[in-house]
Amino acid sequence: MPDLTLTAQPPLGGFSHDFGGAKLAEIADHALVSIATPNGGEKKLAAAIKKSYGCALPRPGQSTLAKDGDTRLLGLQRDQMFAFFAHDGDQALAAVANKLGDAGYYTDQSDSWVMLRLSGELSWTALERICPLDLHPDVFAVGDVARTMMEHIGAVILRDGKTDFVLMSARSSARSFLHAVETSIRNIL
Amino acid sequence: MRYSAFRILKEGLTGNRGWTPVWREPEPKPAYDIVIVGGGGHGLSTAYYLAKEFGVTNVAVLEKGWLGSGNIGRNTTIIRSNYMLPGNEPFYEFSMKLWEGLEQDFNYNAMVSQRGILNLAHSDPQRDGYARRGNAMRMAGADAVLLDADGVRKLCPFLDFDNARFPIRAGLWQPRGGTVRHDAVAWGYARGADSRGIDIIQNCEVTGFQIKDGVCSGVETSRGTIAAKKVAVCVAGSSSHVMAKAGMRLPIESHVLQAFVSEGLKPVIPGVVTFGAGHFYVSQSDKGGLVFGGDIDGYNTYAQRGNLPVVEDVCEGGMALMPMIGRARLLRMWGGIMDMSMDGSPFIDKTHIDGLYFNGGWCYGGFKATPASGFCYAHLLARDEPHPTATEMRLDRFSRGRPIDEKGMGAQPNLH
Amino acid sequence: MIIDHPLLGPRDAAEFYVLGDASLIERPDWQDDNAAAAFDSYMHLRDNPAGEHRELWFHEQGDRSWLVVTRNTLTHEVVKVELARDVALALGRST
Amino acid sequence: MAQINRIGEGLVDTSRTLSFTFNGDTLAGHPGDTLASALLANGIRFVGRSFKYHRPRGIFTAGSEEPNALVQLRTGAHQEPNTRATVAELFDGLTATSQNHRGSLKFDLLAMNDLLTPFLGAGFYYKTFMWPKSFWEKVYEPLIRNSAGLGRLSGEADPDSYDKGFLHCDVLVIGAGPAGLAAALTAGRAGARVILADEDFRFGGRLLAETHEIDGADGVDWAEQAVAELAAMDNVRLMSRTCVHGAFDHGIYGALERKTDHLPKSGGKPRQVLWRIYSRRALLCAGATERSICFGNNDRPGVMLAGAVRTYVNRFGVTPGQRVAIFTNNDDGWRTAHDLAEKGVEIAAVIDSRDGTPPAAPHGAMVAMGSAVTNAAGRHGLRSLTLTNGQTIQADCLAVSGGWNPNVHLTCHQRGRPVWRQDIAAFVPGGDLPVGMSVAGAAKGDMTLSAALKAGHGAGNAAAKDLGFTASRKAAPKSDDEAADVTAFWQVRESKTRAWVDQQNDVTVKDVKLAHQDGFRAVEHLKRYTTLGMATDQGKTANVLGLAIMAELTGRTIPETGTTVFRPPYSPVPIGAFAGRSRGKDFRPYRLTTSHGWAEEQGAVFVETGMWLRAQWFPQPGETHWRQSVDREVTRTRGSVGVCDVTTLGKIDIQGRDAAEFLNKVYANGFAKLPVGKTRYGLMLREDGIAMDDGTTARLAENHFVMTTTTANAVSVFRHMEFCRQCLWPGLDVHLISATEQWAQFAVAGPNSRKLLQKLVDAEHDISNEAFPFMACAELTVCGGTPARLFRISFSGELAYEIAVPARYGDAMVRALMAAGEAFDVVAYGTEALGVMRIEKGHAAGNELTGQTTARDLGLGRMVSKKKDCIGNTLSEREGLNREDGLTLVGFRPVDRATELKAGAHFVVKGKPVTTENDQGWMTSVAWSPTLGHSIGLGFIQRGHDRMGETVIAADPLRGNDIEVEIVSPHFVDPEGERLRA
Repeated sequence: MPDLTLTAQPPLGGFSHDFGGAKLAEIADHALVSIATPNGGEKKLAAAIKKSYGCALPRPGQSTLAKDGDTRLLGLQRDQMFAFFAHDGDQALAAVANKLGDAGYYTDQSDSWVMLRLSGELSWTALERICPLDLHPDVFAVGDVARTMMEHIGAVILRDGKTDFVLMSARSSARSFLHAVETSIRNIL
Repeated sequence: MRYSAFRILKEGLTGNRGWTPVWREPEPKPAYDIVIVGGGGHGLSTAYYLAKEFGVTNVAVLEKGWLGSGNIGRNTTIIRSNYMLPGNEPFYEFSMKLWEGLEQDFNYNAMVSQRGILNLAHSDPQRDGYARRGNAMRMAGADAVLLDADGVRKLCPFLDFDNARFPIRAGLWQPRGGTVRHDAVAWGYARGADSRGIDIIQNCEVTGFQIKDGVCSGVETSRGTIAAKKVAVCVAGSSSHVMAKAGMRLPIESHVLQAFVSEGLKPVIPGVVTFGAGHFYVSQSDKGGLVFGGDIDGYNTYAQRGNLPVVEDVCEGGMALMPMIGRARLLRMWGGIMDMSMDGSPFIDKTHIDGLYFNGGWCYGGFKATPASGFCYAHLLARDEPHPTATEMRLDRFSRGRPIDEKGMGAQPNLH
Repeated sequence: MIIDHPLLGPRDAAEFYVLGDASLIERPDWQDDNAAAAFDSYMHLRDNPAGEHRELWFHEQGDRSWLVVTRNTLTHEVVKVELARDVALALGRST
Repeated sequence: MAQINRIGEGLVDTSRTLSFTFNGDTLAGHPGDTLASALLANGIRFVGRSFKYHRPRGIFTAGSEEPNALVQLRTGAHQEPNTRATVAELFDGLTATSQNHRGSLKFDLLAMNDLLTPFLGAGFYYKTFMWPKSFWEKVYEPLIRNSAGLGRLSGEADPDSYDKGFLHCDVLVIGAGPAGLAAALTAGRAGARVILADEDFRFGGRLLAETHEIDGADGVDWAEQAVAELAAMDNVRLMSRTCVHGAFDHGIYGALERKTDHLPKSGGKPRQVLWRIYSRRALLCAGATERSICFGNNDRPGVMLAGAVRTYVNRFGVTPGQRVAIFTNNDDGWRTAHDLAEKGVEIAAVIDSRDGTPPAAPHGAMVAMGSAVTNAAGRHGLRSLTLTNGQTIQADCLAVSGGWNPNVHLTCHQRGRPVWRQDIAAFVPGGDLPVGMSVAGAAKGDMTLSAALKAGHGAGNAAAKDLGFTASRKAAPKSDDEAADVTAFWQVRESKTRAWVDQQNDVTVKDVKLAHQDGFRAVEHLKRYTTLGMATDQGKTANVLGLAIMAELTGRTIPETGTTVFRPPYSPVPIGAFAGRSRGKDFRPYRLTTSHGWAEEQGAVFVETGMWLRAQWFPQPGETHWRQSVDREVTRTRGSVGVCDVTTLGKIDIQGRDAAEFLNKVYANGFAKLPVGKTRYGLMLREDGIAMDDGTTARLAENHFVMTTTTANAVSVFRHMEFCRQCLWPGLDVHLISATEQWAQFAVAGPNSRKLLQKLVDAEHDISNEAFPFMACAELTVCGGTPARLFRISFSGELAYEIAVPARYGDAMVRALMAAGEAFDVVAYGTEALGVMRIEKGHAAGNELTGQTTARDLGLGRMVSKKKDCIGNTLSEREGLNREDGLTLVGFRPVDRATELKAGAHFVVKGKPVTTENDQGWMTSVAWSPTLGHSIGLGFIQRGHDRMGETVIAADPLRGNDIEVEIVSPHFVDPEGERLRA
């Protein structure tokens, strides 16, 4: 009987490329866990988050950074947010649940998404070709997050640095999504 | 005046001085046997068949704008009878047969051009669906051919067979399908009705109905009250709006369907082709323009215009299907208001109000139905019983649980 | 078109899915004596006004919220955008 | 050939020479030239043929409104039909050929059409070609279609790529003429985010074509300075070669940027980019388009709009003729005379239709006031003119000005209507502009430069203020007020010969008269009957002429006559640009399962299932027909064990205190009492009572369920449940999130499936039949601690499970399953075998769930609980959905077992004719059953359940084989369901 231990594989095998002016790299070391707010449980959840993450509930379209400087809570819906944090292994859901207990409903989304980091001055010009949102630095500030559509693919875009964007899309369309972002960069170089 | 090659020769040689107007511009009379509300294709064909087939000529057609200003003047000119359900297919095949004799019948060349229509299938279930449909067509006396990928390639070698996201697996081909010069249909029917004594009154808007004790006895219009034994509404996109004046709510929403034409090109496309994995269908007019369209915009509207997402969606479908059209330029885009019904099928029926009749819910399929719609409506108006091919097109079919839902999308108009 | 989302601000209509008349929120009571008729008109009959129309839009490529958009069907002007859930609660819908 | 008409520098770079060819002749031009200016420089006037009469045509304008000078640009797959020579930028190696002639341009066989004019008047084809009936498709139409169209597509796939994009701004300025530049300057200085777009490759608009002065400087220099100042502002984006072509709802504009059309090769970059510009305010500064006057043979090559003549002389340093005459009804026409004289071009005459004292004429030029041109002679190029007084004038170019039409197009894209201004004899924007749009300059009817500058300056400031910016104090640029008086003059009545209204479509004054005679007097009827304004220029130079003449004929005023509807695009846009990247394999994204790479290694054949690619079957060496592979996959699965990736099924994670109650409402059957650790089959109805979707839902914990949907309906079911949650029962505590992508899920089916799984499921989890019976579910670990979910459900009818692991382990998991299965001769099976087994088992799938079938039709009527409220419950009771003779899903087998069933066949009682009246249902799905050794099918037929054993005809006229089939139970294999409980 062969050794059947299962080894994990990121959707794009850890893709990374510097195009000059724009760098594109897969994020493989982060977890994503959705936290739903039970009806009427907003206060309780807010308290639990303040206590364990030291930050406030994010409003939809914005994110808040935990005091650990790592975990980012992405406000995606009125009653749902994503916890985005560095994590290795299969215990992402537990990591959040242990902190927040029964204050919310949790679903591990780490494997649902392919995550790309797009950085560099050319990020905006490249995103112009696929992202319908107004990403002007004054309009889409650091910490802003949005769910939208790029080249027919549902996507989440987060600006987590001066010239840094995190782009996420469904894991199954990872290759098509990468192709769309890459093409946008190549077309403007 | 009878039209013919000889007539053209004669007029040509005598300075074309002999031509006379195609229709009169009469003043409305105070009363008619039948008043038809709506001077579009269906209204005019109804008038024409009332006179020609049922001998009813004391009829007025009231049009709020210019004759043929509705969807008859802004559609993509396709005729076909490739429906599936028994409530529909015999009706559309009846319409096809009327198209086939139409020009000689009303002595006007509407350029009925049966160059065929091809519906493409991109998966096995889709092919099975077309097989079911094709057989239903054949059983109703229509023509239908099921093609495999090679058969499609022979017919349309220019389609994308080798690099397609959704490869072409099969096609349902109706050789008798095709196109017709849309405006000419309105003009031909108008000419035929007018010459038989029917009054076509343009710039005459119906502002209300005269209804008392559940009986309709006429209409109020921008040009005065007109009495009528029967009032026959067929106003397509304005159906809800007009019938509301009679206090009726309809199983209909109004939506915009956009259509497009390219610059004139030497002939490249034989008949009508429809994409099965996206929203795109195309034919080429006798002037050389690619006439194409896709899906409705999806939101309720009475504005005869649409928006960019659908324009892009349609062109994406076009490029996916026939990448040779990339350098052809889109010349003009426009929109028509579709009376989208709850099951995607039309109504030709009496209402609960005596003397008030309704014809509508044609969605974006009204043009091909123009002859049969007029014929069956005329039949209903003249005989007070539905034409055998239109027995299912009733307003109460939803409460009875007998929808005619070709697409199986249920009671959501923007999905049909 | 642009839908001014009450939580997210202006978003292109292409991110949304349009269902239709907002009266679909007012689902009849299945135990009414005339439930059959009530459901029939609820499901099938529409005002389809030429003018202001309250309609349901789903932010499918966004925050997944259902919105009630009040929009003029003649001009496409968007007059008002509300969260459908709030509208439903205000109508007394609950469980 | 030398550039005999190149008389100066203009704004072209004569220090560099570009070589190009027209109809094979090699010619020279310079950077900054258009193809038209270069052709004129080389003395070429005759460049094309008209649509209907194939009349010789020249260059009529200097812009995108050009009706005549259309050419085929480039060659091979890059061949581009109907390109306006007047906007095509010259590049080295450009090749162009003329269009729409049979034989050479000079000797066009179809030119004979011109002689048949009396018989080919407006709408002649509606009156003939009807006899004999059969001749239309066979004879007449082929003839007509043969002469249809202008340019020709290559027939090959467009080799260039296109892109799209999104831009956002406070103020979009459309047009970079004097008004647009002034507007952009003020809006930009105020700090607004500005986009300035112009279709020309150089900013300046008419300033480039005129000899105006602004603020004491040369107009061209002023434009250059303005552009320099704008370029220096980082809140301003300058977009030349960009045509804003459509005004859509809520401030969204469509624009086409030409990226590489002016280069010999696109160099792998997108040829053009289609922009959607989101603006808060838009300033339309699109200028005006000159119009012609109708007189005899006014379509001759060499007859040109007066403003265009100035453009060629001033901007391109090219004179369109050696001896030029001017025919005008306004002061502007006289500028042409002066500018030409200035450059030393001989002026044959200035003919002005207006009476009274003439404006100052250039020295030595003959002047005729109150006169007009009645005829132009010179078949392939203008030679001479005849005036109303019979006088003949030699000239090789006639500059015509009938006045200017403001470019109101975009103001009308949302059904706005322009209004008539008698003082300038033109339509100007009406009151009902698109929201956020205002208009400045000639587009609004400000016909002098100073007025345009002032208006643009003001409009820019106003827009900025309106958006909360503080306007700069800087004063508006100044210039003199040039004379711009005009007196409407449409046609020269004295003309005996044909006078053209729409040049490209060959609509003459006679045709307008004929339309009037035939009763086509409404402006829309005029257009549709004569094709006036339906050419590639959308009648930019023709429409107003046509309706003015119709107004004269009907005795109505021009405003009473009205215009046709202006529609996007302002200038035609390639279909490829609207499609962008969405073509070929990139038409839509691919969704791949985590075992895709592994399946590729196995040589799997894939099939598109919605956006997904799924393994259809796995051919083995020696298998020559797909059936062999599928039969093997089925047989080995039923015989031992098979593995299939079922990840594509929708998975929805459902949590909340009221989750169970919620499911009870969205499913037709009961879910409230489903125990934790159990799975249940669920049937979902639409509110209209029709079956919508089915699947299984497992209860992982008291408040935690996971639902599976069909692959096809995953999205619509999620949307529907959010509707129920937010709109119908907002009080319920229930929360949904898609987990489709989170889990890689595999069906493990067959008598040995348990044994296989026991090798992978970690020892502490007991999955024996007792501990883990049919429909059980559990969260457990596999392969030494990897989290997993196990469901004991079966689609195949065998003892079967579905095992799910986090997607990152999907690839490893399928390999582990196959490795662990070796002992049992495990087989990987694809969607085909999956389908065969579900048909053998009688499970409904896509072909049965058509959105037209009820639970009753599917034989699941009993599942619809009448004891609770659930979606679809009430309307499912409608009479029509519960007919005695209603359809029911049953099985079918051929009476002659050797024959093959076909999906899509319709059922007819034996002996009855195959007609709609006798149609009793249809075959939905068929398969060859390796288990039974013959073809089997599922289908709907009236009263199916009562007709078991009856033989009917499966009629298939489409494929020409009607066969006898027997109605049987849909459960062909293991009807008692013993296997799946084993």
